Order: sequence, then C-alpha cells, then structure tokens
Amino acid sequence: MTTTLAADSIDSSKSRRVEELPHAAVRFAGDSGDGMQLAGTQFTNTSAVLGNDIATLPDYPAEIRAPAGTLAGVSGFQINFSNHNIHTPGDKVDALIAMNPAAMKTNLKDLIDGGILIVNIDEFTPIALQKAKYEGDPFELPEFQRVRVYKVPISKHTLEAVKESGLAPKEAERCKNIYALGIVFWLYDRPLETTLKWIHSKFGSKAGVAKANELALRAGYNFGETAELFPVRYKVRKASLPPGRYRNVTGNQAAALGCVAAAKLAGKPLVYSSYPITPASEILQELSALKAFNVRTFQAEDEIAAMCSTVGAAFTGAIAVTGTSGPGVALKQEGIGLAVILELPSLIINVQRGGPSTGLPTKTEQADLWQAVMGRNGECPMPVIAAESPADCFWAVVDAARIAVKYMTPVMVLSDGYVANGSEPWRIPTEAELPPIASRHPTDPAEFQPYLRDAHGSRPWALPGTPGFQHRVGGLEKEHVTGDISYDPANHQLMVDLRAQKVANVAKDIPTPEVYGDPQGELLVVTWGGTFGTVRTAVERARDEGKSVSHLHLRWVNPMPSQLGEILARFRTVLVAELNMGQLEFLLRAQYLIEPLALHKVQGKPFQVAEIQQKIDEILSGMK
Amino acid sequence: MTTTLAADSIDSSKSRRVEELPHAAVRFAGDSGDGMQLAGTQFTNTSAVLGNDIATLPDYPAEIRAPAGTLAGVSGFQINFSNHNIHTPGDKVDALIAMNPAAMKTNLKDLIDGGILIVNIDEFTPIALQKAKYEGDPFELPEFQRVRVYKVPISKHTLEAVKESGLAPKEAERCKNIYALGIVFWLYDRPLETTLKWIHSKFGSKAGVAKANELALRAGYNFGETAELFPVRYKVRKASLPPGRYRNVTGNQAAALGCVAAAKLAGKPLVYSSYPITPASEILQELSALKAFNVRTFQAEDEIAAMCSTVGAAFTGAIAVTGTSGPGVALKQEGIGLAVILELPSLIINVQRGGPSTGLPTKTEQADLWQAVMGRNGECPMPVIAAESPADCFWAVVDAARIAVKYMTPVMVLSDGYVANGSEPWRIPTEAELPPIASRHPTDPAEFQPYLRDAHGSRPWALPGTPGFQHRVGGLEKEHVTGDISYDPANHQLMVDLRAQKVANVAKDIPTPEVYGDPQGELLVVTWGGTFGTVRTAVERARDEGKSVSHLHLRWVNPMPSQLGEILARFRTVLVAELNMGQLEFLLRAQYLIEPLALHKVQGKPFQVAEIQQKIDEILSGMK
Amino acid sequence: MSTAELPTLKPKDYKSDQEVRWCPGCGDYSILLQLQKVCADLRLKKENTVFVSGIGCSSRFPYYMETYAVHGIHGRAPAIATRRNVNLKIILFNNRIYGLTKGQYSPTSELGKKTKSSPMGTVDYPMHPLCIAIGAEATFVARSVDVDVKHLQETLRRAALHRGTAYVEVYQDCNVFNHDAFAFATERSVRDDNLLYLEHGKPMIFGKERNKGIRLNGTTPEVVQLGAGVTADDLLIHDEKAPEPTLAYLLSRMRYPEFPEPVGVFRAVEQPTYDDMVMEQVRAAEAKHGQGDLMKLFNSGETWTVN
Amino acid sequence: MSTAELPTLKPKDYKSDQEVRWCPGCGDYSILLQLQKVCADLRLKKENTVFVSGIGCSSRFPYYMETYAVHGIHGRAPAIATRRNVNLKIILFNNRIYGLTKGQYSPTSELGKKTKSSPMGTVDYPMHPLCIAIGAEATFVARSVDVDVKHLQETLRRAALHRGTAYVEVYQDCNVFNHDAFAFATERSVRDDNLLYLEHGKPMIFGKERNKGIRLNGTTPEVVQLGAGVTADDLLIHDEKAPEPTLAYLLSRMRYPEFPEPVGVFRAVEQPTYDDMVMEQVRAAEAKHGQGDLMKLFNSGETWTVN
Ligand SMILES: Cc1ncc(C[n+]2csc(CCOP(=O)(O)OP(=O)(O)O)c2C)c(N)n1
Ligand SMILES: Cc1ncc(C[n+]2csc(CCOP(=O)(O)OP(=O)(O)O)c2C)c(N)n1
Ligand code: SF4
Ligand code: SF4
Ligand SMILES: [Mg+2]
Ligand SMILES: [Mg+2]
Repeated sequence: MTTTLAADSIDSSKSRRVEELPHAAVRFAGDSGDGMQLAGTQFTNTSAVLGNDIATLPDYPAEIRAPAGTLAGVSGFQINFSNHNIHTPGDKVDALIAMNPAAMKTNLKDLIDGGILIVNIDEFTPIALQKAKYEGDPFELPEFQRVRVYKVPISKHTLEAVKESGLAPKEAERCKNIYALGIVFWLYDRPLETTLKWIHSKFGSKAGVAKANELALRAGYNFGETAELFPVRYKVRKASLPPGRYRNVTGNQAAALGCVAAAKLAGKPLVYSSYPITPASEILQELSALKAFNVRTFQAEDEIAAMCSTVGAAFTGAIAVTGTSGPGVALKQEGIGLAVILELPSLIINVQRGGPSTGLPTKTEQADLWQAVMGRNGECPMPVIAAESPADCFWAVVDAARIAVKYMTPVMVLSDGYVANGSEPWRIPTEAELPPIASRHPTDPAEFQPYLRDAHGSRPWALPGTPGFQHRVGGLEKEHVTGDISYDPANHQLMVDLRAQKVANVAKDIPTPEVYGDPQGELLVVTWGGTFGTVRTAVERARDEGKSVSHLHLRWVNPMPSQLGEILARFRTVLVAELNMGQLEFLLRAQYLIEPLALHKVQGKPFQVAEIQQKIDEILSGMK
Repeated sequence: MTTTLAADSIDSSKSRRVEELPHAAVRFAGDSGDGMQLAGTQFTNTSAVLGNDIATLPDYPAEIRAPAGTLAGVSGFQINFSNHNIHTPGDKVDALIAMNPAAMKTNLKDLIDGGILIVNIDEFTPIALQKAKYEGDPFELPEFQRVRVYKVPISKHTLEAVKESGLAPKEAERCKNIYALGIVFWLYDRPLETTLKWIHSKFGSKAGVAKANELALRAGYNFGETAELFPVRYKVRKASLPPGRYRNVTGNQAAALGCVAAAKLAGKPLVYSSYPITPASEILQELSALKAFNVRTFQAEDEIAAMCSTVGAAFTGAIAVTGTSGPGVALKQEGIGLAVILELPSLIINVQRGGPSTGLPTKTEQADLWQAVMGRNGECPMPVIAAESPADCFWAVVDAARIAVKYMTPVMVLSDGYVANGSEPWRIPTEAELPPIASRHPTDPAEFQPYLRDAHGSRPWALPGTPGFQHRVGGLEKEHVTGDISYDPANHQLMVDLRAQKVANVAKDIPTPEVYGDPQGELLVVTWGGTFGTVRTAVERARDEGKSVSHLHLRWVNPMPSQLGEILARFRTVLVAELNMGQLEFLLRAQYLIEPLALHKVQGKPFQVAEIQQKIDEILSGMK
Repeated sequence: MSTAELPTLKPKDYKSDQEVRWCPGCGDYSILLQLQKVCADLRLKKENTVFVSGIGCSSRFPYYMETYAVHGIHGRAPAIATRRNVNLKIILFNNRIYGLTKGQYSPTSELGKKTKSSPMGTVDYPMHPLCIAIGAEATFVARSVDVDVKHLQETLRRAALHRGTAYVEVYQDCNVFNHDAFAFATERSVRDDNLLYLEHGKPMIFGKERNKGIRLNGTTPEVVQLGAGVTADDLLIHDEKAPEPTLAYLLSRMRYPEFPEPVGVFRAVEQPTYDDMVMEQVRAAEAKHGQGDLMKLFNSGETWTVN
Repeated sequence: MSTAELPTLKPKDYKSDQEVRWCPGCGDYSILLQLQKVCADLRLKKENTVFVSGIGCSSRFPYYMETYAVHGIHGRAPAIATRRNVNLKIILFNNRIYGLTKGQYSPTSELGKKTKSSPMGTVDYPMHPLCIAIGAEATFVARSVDVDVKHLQETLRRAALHRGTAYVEVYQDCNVFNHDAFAFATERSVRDDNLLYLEHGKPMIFGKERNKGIRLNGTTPEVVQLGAGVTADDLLIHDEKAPEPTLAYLLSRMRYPEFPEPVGVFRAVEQPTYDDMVMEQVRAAEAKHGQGDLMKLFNSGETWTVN
C-alpha cells in the first residue's frame, strides 16, 4: 500500500519524520486476558495529563472469559485524543494494536485506510489462526492492502526484556500489554512518567512485578525508537480546554461521584440501594468504597427490594438513590409508583442496555425512554433527565437530586452503556460551582400538614426522629393537605392534577436549551442522552463544510423545556436521531404536533459520526 | 313536593295507576351486611328473564366490613332496565331503596327529582342517624323536598312476615333485603317466579330459611299491593334485543368464560396463573370452579411468578393467561418482555383500577394505557385490546387469544373496574360463531428452525413432548431463523424490526372501526375500553336531538386500525373522552398529528351520560 | 424502635386520629391495642418509632399509630431483613387467608382448604412462617395468639426489646373470611391442652392439668404423659438462647393436633445487627481515611490542570 | 424429566450444537457433563425433558442441552415450587459469588467477604440454601461437589428419579472470581476430613481414616473420635426417609470448619406432587360434572331467550 505523509519535522534521534495531527484514535485489542483495558486506560491517563482532550470506549466480550483466542473472547479499548474539544471516541481508528488473530479479525474493519496495524506476530500460530477462523496466511487477504501492517514479536520481546526481573515465564509474558503500550507511547510521542508512576504505586509491594512492567514499558518504547519499522511518528498537541483541574472519568464513576456530591450538598447521608446488573454495577462498586463519605451501600436481593429500601431511606431523610438497567427498572416500577404518591425524593439511575428482555446486556441502546416517562400504572408522572456524556453523568445526578428534593419526587436519570463505560476528562467543579441542595423540613408542628404544598407544589419533608411531626403516608390516594386516606372523587382528581402540575413545574428550573449553530434555518438535529457527542461532532463537521444545520440536545426529557416548541418551529426540518425506533420522536410528535424526520439505530452500538453526517447530507440535498 | 304523573292505565286490583316507562333505574343501598348485592342481582335476573335490556353496577365499600351503619360501610347495587338497547346503568336512579340512614345519605344525590325513596324507617334510630352524621330529623332537610319519601318499617314487617318459618329473630331479620325486593318487584310490576326458584334452589336444604325468604318476598310484594302508599306503579316492557339465548354476565365472569372458550377453541388446556388483586380476583375464582373444562388455575405467590408460569405454560402449549390489575402489571412487565422476545402466545388481562400506586383499589380508571403499550424495557411492542362492556370481555379475550396464537405474541387485554363488576345481558354465541383457533405446530423436523417466520411474521410453536423439535429459547437476542444467541448488530436491528412488523401486522386482522352516526361531519367522539356505553348513549341522545356528532370506539388500541387516520380526518373536530389525563389522546396526537379536544376524568368513577352530552353541546355551540 | 425514655405516655397516646376500619371482631384490634400498651410500657418515643406495612387488612395497622409510618406496597417480604438481622421487628398477622381481597387462600392456609379461589380445596402445601424464619436464622422468633392479650403483650414486649430482627407470628382471627381458624388455640376450654407455653430453662410441660410433656426421641419430639415413671427430668428443656437453631426448628414443626403448638419465644440470641455493621464500616472508613471531603475525593487519582 | 425409555442414547446425544462459553476451569463444565451422563443413563427422552434457568453464568446451561429449554429471567426463585412439591428438579450452582456480573458477593457469600461490591467485607449473613429448602419442607434435598464426578453423578441420578421437587446444591468453582471457595471440599488431601458422605441407614462416620463420627448431644451434633469407648453405635444414623425434616435440618446446619459438611442425600421422602394433585382435581371435576362442554357452560345459570 502507499500513503503520502507530509514531513512536518525531523525526529532528532533517528531522523524519523514527526507528523502533527489534530487528533488520533487508537484501539488496543486482544484476548480478554491480555490486559487491553489496562493498556488503554494507561494511554488515556497519559494523554489526559499531557493535556489532550480525550474520549474513550471499552468493548468487552459478552462472555466473562470466552475460550482464549476465540472471536467471542476479544476485548478492546479505544481512545480518541486531540488538540481540540472532541465529543466521541471516534468512528474509526488510526492505529490498531492486535494481540492475536481473533482481535485482528474483529477489529480490522474499524481501521482507517492507511491506518497502522501492529500485531503480536508470536500469537499467529496455526491454532490461533484457526480459532480466529482464518484459513491460510491472513496477511495475503486483500483487505490488508489498505493498511500498514507491522508484525512485531511482542511476546518474545517481552520475555527477553523482563528476564532480569526474575519473573517466571508465565508471569513475565503477562507484561506484553505494557510492552505494546510502550510501542504506542513512542509512536504518538507520549512520555512514560504517568504509567511508570502508576506501575510503582500499583505493584510497589511486589518488586519483581513492578520491575518487569517497567522493563517491558521501556523496551516497547525503545523498540519504536530503534527498530527501523516505523517511518513516521505522530504528535497530538494539547487541547485548549476550559481552565481548571481535570480528571478522567467513566460515566459510571461520574455518576457515583455525583451521588456523593448530592448527598454532601444536601448535608445528608447517601443511601445507594442496588442490585448488580450490567452495565450499572460499577456505580455500586465505586460507592461501596466510599463509606468514609457517609455512604451506605445496600446490595439488595433484587430490584424490588432496592427500590423499596430507597423509598424507606428517603422517608428517613437520606439522599436515596438506586441504580439499575432496563430489566431492573421494569421491576422497580411498582415501587417508583409508591415514591410518586408518597412524594418522597429519590433518584433511579437507569444505565440503559440493549433490549427487550435480557436482550444484549453488554451493548448500548436508548430504548427505555418510554418506560421512564410512561411505564407505570395509573397517572404517575416523574421528571426524567438523561446524561449526555461520561462526565455529564456527574451533573445529571446532581441536577436530578436538586429537583428531587425541591419537588419531593423521584427522578429518573437515564444513562446508557456507551456513556457509562466510556470516559472523558471531567473538569472538577469548584465548591462555588456546587451550591448546597436546600431541603425544607417543617419546623412548626402546629402548622404541619403532611400534604400541605408550597409554592413549587411540594409537600414538606418531615423526618422520623423529629418530635411533633409524626405522620403516616401510604400508597392509597390521600386527601389534599391532610394526607389522610381519601376515596373522594374530587379529591382524587385534584391530587392527580397536583402531582402532574408539580412535575410540569420542573420546566421552570430547566434552562432554555442551547441551539448549537444557527438559531433557525433548514435543519435542526434533535438528540437526547448519550448520542450527544456523535451528533454534535457530525453537526460541527457539517457546519465546517458550510452546511446549514443546527443541533439541539435535550437533557431533561420530562418535562421538556418550555421553549422547545417554539425553537422546533424555527426550523424547516427537524431530524430526531436516537438509538431506538423513535421514542423521543413519538413524544415530540405528540407534544408539538410536528412531523420530524428520524434516524433510528438499534444495533447495540452508538451512532458513528459518518452516519449522522450522511443523513444530514441526504436531507439537505433532498431539500434543494 | 309535587310531581305530575300521567296515568297510563289503571291497575285492576287496587285501581292504582300504571305508568309505562321506556327504562328505569333502581338502586338498592344499605349496610355491607344488608344483602344489597343479592337483592340487586335478583332484581337484575328477573328483569333479564322478563326480556328487558339491563345494565348493572355494584358499588362496594372500600373496607371489607366497615363498622355497621357508618357512611364508609354503605354498599349499593344499581340496575338500569329498559325496553330498548341500553349501554349504561344510568347516571341517576328513579328509585332508591335505603336500608339505613347512612345509605340514604350517601345515595340521595343520585336520585332524580321526583324520584322514589323507600327507607327502612326502623333503622332510623338516634344512634344510626348519628353514625350517618345527621343532626335532627333528616327528612326536614330541604333536599327531601325534591323526592317522594316512603317510610316503611321494613325490619318490623319482615319479622312479622317470617314468624311462621320459626327462624330466630336475628336470622329472620336477615330477610329484610328480600322484603324490600318484594316491594320493588311490586312497584315495577315484576313476577316473583325467578327469585322464588332461586330461593328454593339456594336454601332448599335449609327449609326454614327458604320458607322465611319466600314469606318475606311475598309480604313485601303484598305490602306494595295493599298499602295505600304508592299512588302509581310502573311497567317497563321487554326490549327487542337480537334474537338468541341470553345470560347476564359481569365483565369478570365474561372474561373467565372467554378464557375457557379460547382454550377449547384452540383444543388446548387453559392455564390461568394469577395473584389475587382487586378488581381482577373474580376471574381466578370463576375459573377455579371450572376444572372440568381442563382448566388449571394457579394462584401464584406474586405477579412475577404468575407471569413467569404463564410463559412456561405457553412454552408447553397451553392457552396461557394471567390476570391482574395495574400494580400487578407493573410487576409483570419484565416477564412480559420475556414473552415478547420468546415469541410465545399468552394473554395478560389488566382489570384497571385507580392509580397511581395502590391508589383507589376498588374504583375504576383507564390510566394503564401507556403502561400497556409502552411500559417495558427495550423495544418491546405487543398488541393491546380493550373490552368495551361487561359482555365484550368475553369477546375481547377470545379475539386476543386468536391474535396471540396467530402471531405468537403476548397480548394485553384491558378491562376496568366498571366493566369488570358491571353486568349486562350476553347473547350466548352459537358454535358457528366460534370458529376454532388454529395453532400451527411444526411437523417436519428437517425443516424446523425455531425462529423461521411464516407469512404473518410468526415463528413456529414447537411443543415439548414432540420428538425432533428440541430447541432452546431465551431472553438474550436471538439470531434470525436459528434462534441462536446473537450479538450481531445487524441481526439485532433485524429482529427488532421483525418483532415490530409482526405487531403491526395485527392491523390486518382488525375490522374497520364502525363510525356510529354520520361517517363525517362536525364532531367525532373517540373512546376506548369501558367508556363505550356511556359515550354511545350520550351520542345517541345528542343525535336524537338532531346534533351532528358521531362516535368511534377503538377496541384494539395497539396497533390501531389502518383506516383510523383517514376516518379521523373526516371530522372537523375530534373529542377524545377517557378516564385518565389524556393517554389515548397522546397516542393519537403522535400517530396522526391531530389536535383533538379532550375530556378527562380521574375520579375513580365512570363518566356520566350527562357529562358527555354537556361536553358535546359545549363543543357544538362553540363551533357555531 | 427507639430505646426507653422518661416522659410517661399512655397507650392512647399512641393512637392516631384515624378511624379504625377493621371488621367487627377482627383479631387485628387486639394486636393494635397490645402494641399500643407495649409502646407505652417501654416509653417509646413516638418520633423515634416507625411502622411499616405492606398491603392487606393487617397492613392498615400503621395508620392507627401516632408515630411515623409507611403503608407500602404488597408482599415485599422481610425474609431477607430477617437473614440480615436488621434491627427491626416483624409482626406477621397470620389469619390463614387473604382478608383484604375477600377470601382467597393464603400461603399459610391448610392443604385442602376450600376458599373462593380453591373450591375443590388447595393443593399448595402451607408454608410455616416460623420454619422459614428459623431456616433464615432469625435471631428472635416467637409466636402468640390475638386473644391471649397478656401473652401477646409480653411477647411483643420481648420482641421490642430484642436488638436485631425479631420475628413474631400472631395467630389472628379473620372474623369474616376464616373465623375460628385457630379455635384450638383460642377457646378457653381446650387451649391449654393445645398450646405449649415456652419458658426458657423450663421443661416442656403442658395441658390443663399440666400433666403432659414433650420428650425427645432421637431428633423427633413426642408427647408423653407425666407420672407412671415419666418425670419432668425426662422432658425437653426449653433453651431460647441455644446458639444452634435446631431446637427452635424442631419446635416450629410441632403442629396441632399431633402436638401442642408452642407459643412464646422460640429463639432469642444476640448477634451483631446489620445496621451496626454498616455503621461500623462507615466509622472505620472515616477513621482510616478521615471524614470524607468532597473536594479531596474529586481531586484524587490521576488529575491534571489546564490553565 | 420424563421416565426411562428404551433407545440407548449416549451422553453426547444430549449435547446441543451450541458452543459452550464458560471460562476455562469453570466448575459448570463438570455439572453439565455429569448431567448429560445421567440423562443417558436414565435414557431420558430428549423431547420429554425441559431445562429452565434464570440468568447468570450457570444459567447458560439450558443452551447446551439437546432438549427443550428456556433461558428465562433473573432470580425468579424456585423456593415456592419447592414448598409446593412440584415435580421438578432444582440444581443450585453455588459458587458463592455473582459470576456473570463479574464478581459481586452473592447471598451465599461468607460474612466479611471482600468482593467488588464489598471492599470492606460483606455485612450480610449468608443464606444457607439447604436450610431454606428444608425450612420450606422440600421432599428431596441433596448436596454434591462439582469435581467429585462420581458422587455428583449419583446425586443427580437420585434427584432425577425422585418424584416431586428435588433440590440439589452443587458446590461449584468460579474459577475467575472466587476460585477455591470450596477448596476444603475439593482438595484431595483434605476433603475426606472435611466432608461427611451421607448414607441412608449408616452411622455418620467420616475422615480419611474413617475414625471420626457425629454424635447427637441433645439437639446438637458433635464430632467425636472413634475408639477409646466411642463406637459406631454411639453415632447418629442417617435417615433420609425421616418424615420429620429435623435431622436433615440439623445436618444442613453443619458447617466447615467446625464440622465436616454433609454431602449426598439429606432427605428423600414421598409426598403427593403438586402436578398430580392439580390433575386429580381436573379429573375429579370431570368425573363429577362430565368433561366440560362449552355450550353447556355458556347456557348454565339463569338464561332466557329472545325471539
Ligand atoms: C402488587 C399487588 N398484588 C396484589 C395486591 C392485592 N392484595 C392486596 S392485600 C392482598 C392479600 C391480603 O392478605 P394478607 O397479606 O394475608 O393480609 P390480610 O388482609 O389477611 O390481613 C392482596 C393479594 C396488591 N395490592 N398489590
Ligand atoms: C432483573 C435482573 N437483575 C439483574 C440482572 C443481572 N444479573 C445477571 S446474572 C446475575 C447474578 C449472577 O450470579 P449467580 O446467579 O450466582 O450465577 P453465576 O453467574 O454465579 O453462575 C445478575 C445480578 C439481570 N440479568 N436481571
Ligand atoms: S376481612 Fe378479616 S382480616 Fe380483614 S378486617 Fe375483616 S376480619 Fe379482619
Ligand atoms: S465467571 Fe466464574 S462461574 Fe462464570 S463462567 Fe467464569 S468461572 Fe464460571
Ligand atoms: Mg392474611
Ligand atoms: Mg453465583
């Protein structure tokens, strides 16, 4: 194959060309046991500390540990790093590191034309090739013509490099991911410090292991430097991000931090009740390690118990949160209904995955919007917010908690597998950016009525332990003001209306959604949740190409921002892009009587920027 | 008070006037222990056998047995009987029988001006009046001016009448409901035979009790005849109903019969798995008595078990049905999702009640439409049908079963408390009206593929016990045709599309909805479910008054009939009337981008005909 | 429930202003009254007491207590709380029927029982709540009878004072749908012959004449007549504090009419409660890492600064 | 499962065409293989056999059997089937961890266990499945160990032949997230000292040297050394057919390291099954009312004719 590479500068040491790139995407792929997530994370941290903007996406196999070397067992980790603000891990990658034939096979299609493919050639044994369902020498296949293949004996090199650490061969070979990481560090001109620091803090106690990893990392790097293989090296300069301190977070980590923050801001303990489920389990896991923050995690026996204990915790005055995925939400709905009628604050985090039923548990999807907004018995409205990116999971949780407490209502926070497992830099908020969450507890027993509403439509939050506010709440319809059981027809209507009004009032707290691009015009792309980044990138690119297209992203999906109807009306065409068969589209149609165009995808995968761009082009050209 | 009564004829025996009425509504009201449901049922049966059209509505107290004599403990039963086709139990009643002060107090407002109020004056003791929260003599109150009060010492008369039966006073007094029934039989000129037959078949073994009831019945009748109290007697002639054999059924009875019929028509056992819940429990109870029809009822430990066993029963080839109410549906949704992805036929009957949460368990509502259509995780569509009247519960179940088996899908059948507890004459279908339900089981193992679809989009139903068709199904996404687990993105999209298409295909089986009234015009009232009768009556009356209004009732709410959009477009205004805050309205807006007017009511009560008429008038006058 | 406090409260101080709405003659009334007495007796602070229920006639209970209370959703069983030894008290109102839904059989209904939903008799073997509670290793397990007000009061008092999950089964009469289901345990003329009043450290003697006892035969109990060579020394001695729940289990299996049914405290052992262990971890974490500082947490791990 | 039939099938005939996807070294492989052997051994008709599972690593099981099968939804516990004595066999793959969700503690995890979701150790007392099963009066209760293939096979065979609910707990190694959780029961060098192989009618002797036994002391078991005055006659005799489940319960409470853990059949009693009772009612109803005729049913009760 041929590629033309502009020589930006000459690498001093070996007179290697250094090409400067605005951004690059790299994917590490190997067997589940090969440590690809680890290599990817290290690359991410180094790039983050370097000052790039980054976005990452891991891709785990559905099986815990599929037979080694099989296609089902491939694990991958992708990092997009850049010198400007980016929103996605990238549709395709510039470089692919494949630790075995199966990893190469499943990932090759995502490598750009002219991209770099580094393979651990030691693993290309006949058996391994067979497991990957290759017949004959794969590199003879035509698809390899379009990429640059580098066959490196990574296993052998690693063994040699770490010899002096004294590790047994089996353990020594485990360092091969770090060796590969060293190569990629060299290729993209990254320093080793961050990873070296990590190695020593992680393996400090096991001197041999720490040494071996350090040796492997340096050897990989040196291999890049000394081998004549790579004619060119790349540089991606730091991005100019808003000033501040940053930290890389996955969506689930951010959600966990958001829970802790919300509780601290409210001055209350956090009770997180959850039943493990992919892809939400990490929130529970993260929080279970944060007990010093007055966090009580409760691994319930099922989702019903998780929800019921959340209601109980809310009654006693905790910031009560439960997290799950779609099937778990289905089970919680009865309990959520109880929270709605009790008018107690709580958060239900739904990290969506492929459905229906058990569906595609490890894959992403946005098909729980209807369930969130409309999936309960009776007239049972609740606010719903959707996180738009990994870091936004923090803010979505904090914002949701603020609304929950203000309006005395459960709030559903939608995340998804893509956002939850992906990572990006999170600008750590300052204390000033985190005003307290004010909760209002009644103080005068003489005036106290359990269902006497304030200006927001909220009832008081009287906490057990406070003398004089003993009261009883329950799932039966309750009388306005007193909260006594009431079967009175007019009262039921009133309470249904008041609960609906309260949720509608939340619209007053929702900022006017920002339209990216022209405030009016030909085409407005509307999104919600985790598709934000991809669509924003596509719209940016389309606009860079001079196209008249704007983007509006909804964070609150229920209620919708008051100005939304008016904004939608300003565009000739509205396109709703979502990872389902048209759930937001349906809500918009019903609410605003508009007939948007739609882009649906239910493939367990996020959109690609190119797909959105193509759809935009298609629409714009059709409009001419 | 004054009423002018036209003397239609003269009663031979006592020269009492006999007035002929097109229809009349009577309500028996008393303490829970007073046997009002029984008296009402007897009046209903007699009227039915007489050939009237009838519609009934019981009204139970929310408590099992609230303290005797209290307002909370009042139990009522209303019967509307007519010489023409009627659809509702009536907004108001022409005659009210009140067995105690509390019953009078809670029911008086529903008595028409000039209506007949018969009270058991023996129960109007100071204590009883106090329990009913009356101060002083109630009959002095102005509201009694507008009705005709008849104070009858029913208890005393009953005791005297049944003396010769030898019953102890306490037991003897129990017959007072039958005595009251006797009076009302006389008042509306009904024969005693049906009730006498019932008394003897019911109490045949306890001679004293049978005798006492007969004596009480006759005494009540004779009291009407001989006492000079009533200046006029009424007659309601038989209605001209479609010819056939009839039987009075409540909605829940009809649903149970529908289940048995569906299984018989499919040539399969019926498995009915259910967890008791108001107002659905009677279906389980009815079916548990029908074991001779190869019916297996399973009282599960909760709704989740009920749904899971329904899926299991469907897998083994039964007609599998589960019944519940709103909170139970919430719990079943995860299991329903499993049924959707397994593509196994089953029915979920949801007898809706007031929500959210436990809500108003004994009251009616239509607020589970969203939950039915959209309340599951993932893209999880299923057909939904709603019964329009008590007798239609039979047909809704049979139709649903036909669709479930044809399309290999769970189907939700919506009923509600009003339809379930109300009763009306059911024309018993002939065998010819009940064609078999064809189920297609694969026959050639060589050709068998678990997810190979037929022309309807359905997969084969291979039953355990059949050699050569062993196969495995599960909640993970499955490969097209083979049914193997598949994580393939394109396959997931395909399967999501195919499942949606299959449900959409059901529209082909839905008859074009009939528009009652002009096929186009000013105003179309659209309804679904149990509001049919009230709205049809209101539209009939409006049309009788020459108003341009039509009525369209949806039985299938998902998918909607193919012609619906076109029909809606033929009317200048569409009014959606439903017992919720606009759930069907929302679906119609989204689907057809129309902006209907809406009439919402969430008061735990059905619409009144007058409410609908008033709304129609309001709209039509506004349009002028 | 909170611990004892000074100001004297009367049973009626624990009555809420809600009208009690059970059927006349329902056993629930007695339980309510005894519990109000126990609350007064123990001087429980109203504001530190929370009643929680599911749905059912019995579940109306919380509405009638002048404390904090939640009437929740149906059947979210506390079996797991039992296993976890959460510091709460569970009172099971066993009336062997579904009352509120008007008379279907319940999990404790007898095999073969004819009810609205089992016209030919049930085919479900009944569950024995105390067997399950003991199987789940509840630390306090007891039984009483609605109409035996003194015994009920004492049993509830003991439960209230137990630290950890206390599980009390009360035989409760559903006057309307299952009247006299427990007649053997409530009718004065026979109950002393049909019940075994458990007393810690005492031999298991019962009977109106206190002339019968329970003896162990291998691992199974048997009823013996006292006298004629059999003395109290031959009988099983009740040990509610036995660390192994086997004796309690054996007692929970004894059923009328083969045996007298034991009432009183089956088991009462001390074990760290879930709540205590949770809070211990919070405190241990705080001791180790210092009381969590949000900004420190945010800034932990790999961070970098952009200027 | 169906009863035995003639045509000879090999274990591999019960293998489906699906690729088995457990981690290398997972204990599930052994259970699968032994079960396929048992199927062949009992000549179960493939078409009359249905496997049903929830969700979890172990729950992949049904996909690998060439029978009818359903992979259902998570955790819809069969405890109630157990109580009802439904004629089905329940195999609990106990690995003391949540495998599929990658290593959180499970209800059977040991108190204090550190896992992904309990970094400071769990505070949940573990549940003991066999105690619960016996508490729910399961008619067949047994335990075996994944790597003890002969014992496992025999245990599964006995379960398959039991009429009614059979409940088998298998100690299963999760190689990845909880390796060697049952090392005491699997390592050849120690397992004979740590396990008590139950044999009906035999005294409870165990140990590599078969020199230790279990003796009853009141209602609690104790380990005794044989010899020096203690003989087999002093030991508990196993009785899997005891109508009272107390002995089985006592055995289910014996836990390593205080005791050897019993394996084999704890309890095997005959009782009418739920299925049989359901079908008996159907037949009785048919016998009484005649096989249901739809038109008769429709036309029963009060009817009238309109011409
Ligand atoms: C999810 C759900 N399923 C079913 C019901 C209906 N339901 C209400 S109470 C009850 C049973 C009541 O019996 P029990 O628990 O024994 O209490 P009791 O009324 O006998 O005191 C049932 C089935 C419900 N409220 N919610
Ligand atoms: C409703 C629901 N909640 C949670 C999950 C997530 N989940 C899948 S398997 C599993 C636990 C697996 O552990 P176990 O049952 O012990 O089986 P193992 O994997 O150890 O064999 C969980 C929590 C789910 N699939 N569905
Ligand atoms: S139905 Fe039974 S349990 Fe319920 S209140 Fe009445 S007597 Fe009590
Ligand atoms: S995670 Fe554990 S239980 Fe699951 S397949 Fe792997 S070894 Fe087996
Ligand atoms: Mg009960
Ligand atoms: Mg496990």
